Amino acid sequence: MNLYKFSSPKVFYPLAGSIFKYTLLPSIFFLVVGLYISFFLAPTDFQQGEAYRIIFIHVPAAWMSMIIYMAMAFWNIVGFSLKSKLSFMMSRALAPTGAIFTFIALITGAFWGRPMWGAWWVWDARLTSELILLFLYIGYIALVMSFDDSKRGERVGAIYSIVSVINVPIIYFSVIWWNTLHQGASVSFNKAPSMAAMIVEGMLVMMLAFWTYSIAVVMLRIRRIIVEYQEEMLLMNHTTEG
Amino acid sequence: MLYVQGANGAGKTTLLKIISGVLRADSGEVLWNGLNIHESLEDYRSIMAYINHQQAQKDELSVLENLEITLSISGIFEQKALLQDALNLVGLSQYHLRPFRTLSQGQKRRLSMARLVVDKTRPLWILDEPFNALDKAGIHLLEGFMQSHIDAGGMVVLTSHLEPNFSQKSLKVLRLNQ
Amino acid sequence: MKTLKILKALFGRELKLIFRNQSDLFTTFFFFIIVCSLFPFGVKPSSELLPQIGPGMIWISALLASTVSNARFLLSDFNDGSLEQIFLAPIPSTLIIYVKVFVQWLTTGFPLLIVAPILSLQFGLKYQEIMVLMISLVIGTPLLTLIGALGSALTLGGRGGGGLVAILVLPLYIPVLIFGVGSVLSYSSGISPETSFLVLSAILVFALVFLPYAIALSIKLALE
Amino acid sequence: MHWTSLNSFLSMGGYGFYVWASFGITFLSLAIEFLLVFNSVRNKEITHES
Repeated sequence: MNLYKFSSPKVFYPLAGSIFKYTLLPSIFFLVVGLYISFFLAPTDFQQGEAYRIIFIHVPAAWMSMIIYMAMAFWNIVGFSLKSKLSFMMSRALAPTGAIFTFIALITGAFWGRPMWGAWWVWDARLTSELILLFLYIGYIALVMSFDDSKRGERVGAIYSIVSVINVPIIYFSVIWWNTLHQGASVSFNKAPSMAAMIVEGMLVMMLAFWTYSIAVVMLRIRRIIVEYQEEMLLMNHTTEG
Repeated sequence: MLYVQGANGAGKTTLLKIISGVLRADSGEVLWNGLNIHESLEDYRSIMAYINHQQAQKDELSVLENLEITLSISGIFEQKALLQDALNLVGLSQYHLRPFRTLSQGQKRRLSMARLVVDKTRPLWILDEPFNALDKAGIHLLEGFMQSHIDAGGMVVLTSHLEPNFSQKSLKVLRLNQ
Repeated sequence: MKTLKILKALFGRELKLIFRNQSDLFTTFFFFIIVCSLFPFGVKPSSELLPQIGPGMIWISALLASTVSNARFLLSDFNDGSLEQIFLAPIPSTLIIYVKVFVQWLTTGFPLLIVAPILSLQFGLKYQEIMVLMISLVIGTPLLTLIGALGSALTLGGRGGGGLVAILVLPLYIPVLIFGVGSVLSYSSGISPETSFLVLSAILVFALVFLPYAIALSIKLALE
Repeated sequence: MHWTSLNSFLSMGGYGFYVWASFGITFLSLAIEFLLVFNSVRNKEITHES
């Protein structure tokens, strides 16, 4: 089978439509199962009580936010090395969804932190990295949008995404180092309570739900990007005639 | 001499950018002596001069400084006297110490011509709308420079709205349509 | 040989332009001093608190000053077309970046190093702390210039403007800020600042090797 | 099943506000994102066909 065939936006357009159809229902299914596990099967935690149930969305959302940013950088590297338009579009389609998961991870982190530590926000490595990640997403999206020529915007954004993805682990470790320096609040998400198998399963199912949801919505968005691209080309040909 | 003509937006400037190696073509390649120019871009750049419709001169610097800097960045180091000669030739002899911003549009354009006078050792000239903003005398002068460059075995690629006014034997006109 | 001569000419050009346009030179310099002097008004200027927050305030002022100056780093050359002519020079484009970034650091980063010790006195830092802060600034300010140059290159030809450069660049500055301030804080609490210096230097080397390619690529995209 | 009544389920051992706010914001933002994208795609496709 020739995979290159799908790297053309026009060919990919109908494929994106069918991927959307085949991921939307599974995502709803996983969501229902995930919610059922998080509220009915997972036991109450001895230390944190019921508030810990927030991690069933917090942790998968945080994973998604990181994975999507890495996936964007991956597609952009593919885009530059194979000179494929579609890869850059893929990255652009991923960005808003990644930003939303980052936002969710931050909000749920605050809602978890408030009853657990008595503070809405602590400057621990993971929350801080999530915050910076949100800034990076916003930077990428704003950068791409600042160009009228979407092809150029995607490429310029790609450079930013590749450079800044290296920055995420650096920030993560520098905040850890920074916190050891202050010897301050040493509470962190790393000290998770004894994780029952059911809790891990719940998070994994939620993760699957978020994955399939992301694929579905990204496929939808890439269809819009492809249509917009076609419109842009038409418009350009039109203005040059006049 | 390749004389590129076409309506606004037909892709004249894009073509020149591709030829000069600023832009890579979506498909196809530009060959110089049988080699893709992107293979040895630095060599290619030292045999061609590309002047686009922007002035590419700094307002803060004097005319002579601008000329000297433009040339030395493109790899040509000449004595000041020779640069002054070139300025005399394009009619800017009185202006060499004036800041660039005080020149008129036509005079600014003439400064780009002065660059070509010194640059004549480079076989390939790529000129985007070189006649813009020039008066009749200026156009005549520039045509003269190009003709003698061609006669000396050089090449010129240019875009213009004007009708070509050169000896037919070395002239090729390319019309770009949609 | 020819390459060197071209680079020298480019270096001379950049310096000449900056000294003809002295307002740019002074803006960054005084912006840094003014921002630094504003911070004590935002907190209780007590002799216990100021030495603690001093290094952070000086570093943050340096970040902001760098953002302000780098927003316009490549813009005027881009707008009048001379950036294109410079990139047509028969030399590798990363060398051009090195020269331009070096001059940019020399005229916007280096002046900060001169006033930083005086400003540190305003915050009541001790002599050794000032030394540590200076070393961190010497390693850190070239990094700020490099990252800022990337921000400037990325936004060429878009509708973003200076605000967008700040949004892009400030998050990337954070590790520099953390280790820059961390060096002084760790020294004050009795830990050797060596770790921070090493990490900062490692990031600097990494950035020096890879960022010029990213900057050159962004500029090429803008020139298309 | 460790919930004795609907009320105990809703109160989440006293953490009801935090838990329900988290889940609520999450699914609200995902639903809004989905609807926005879905509508924009449908609008695009309709204008494209006509």
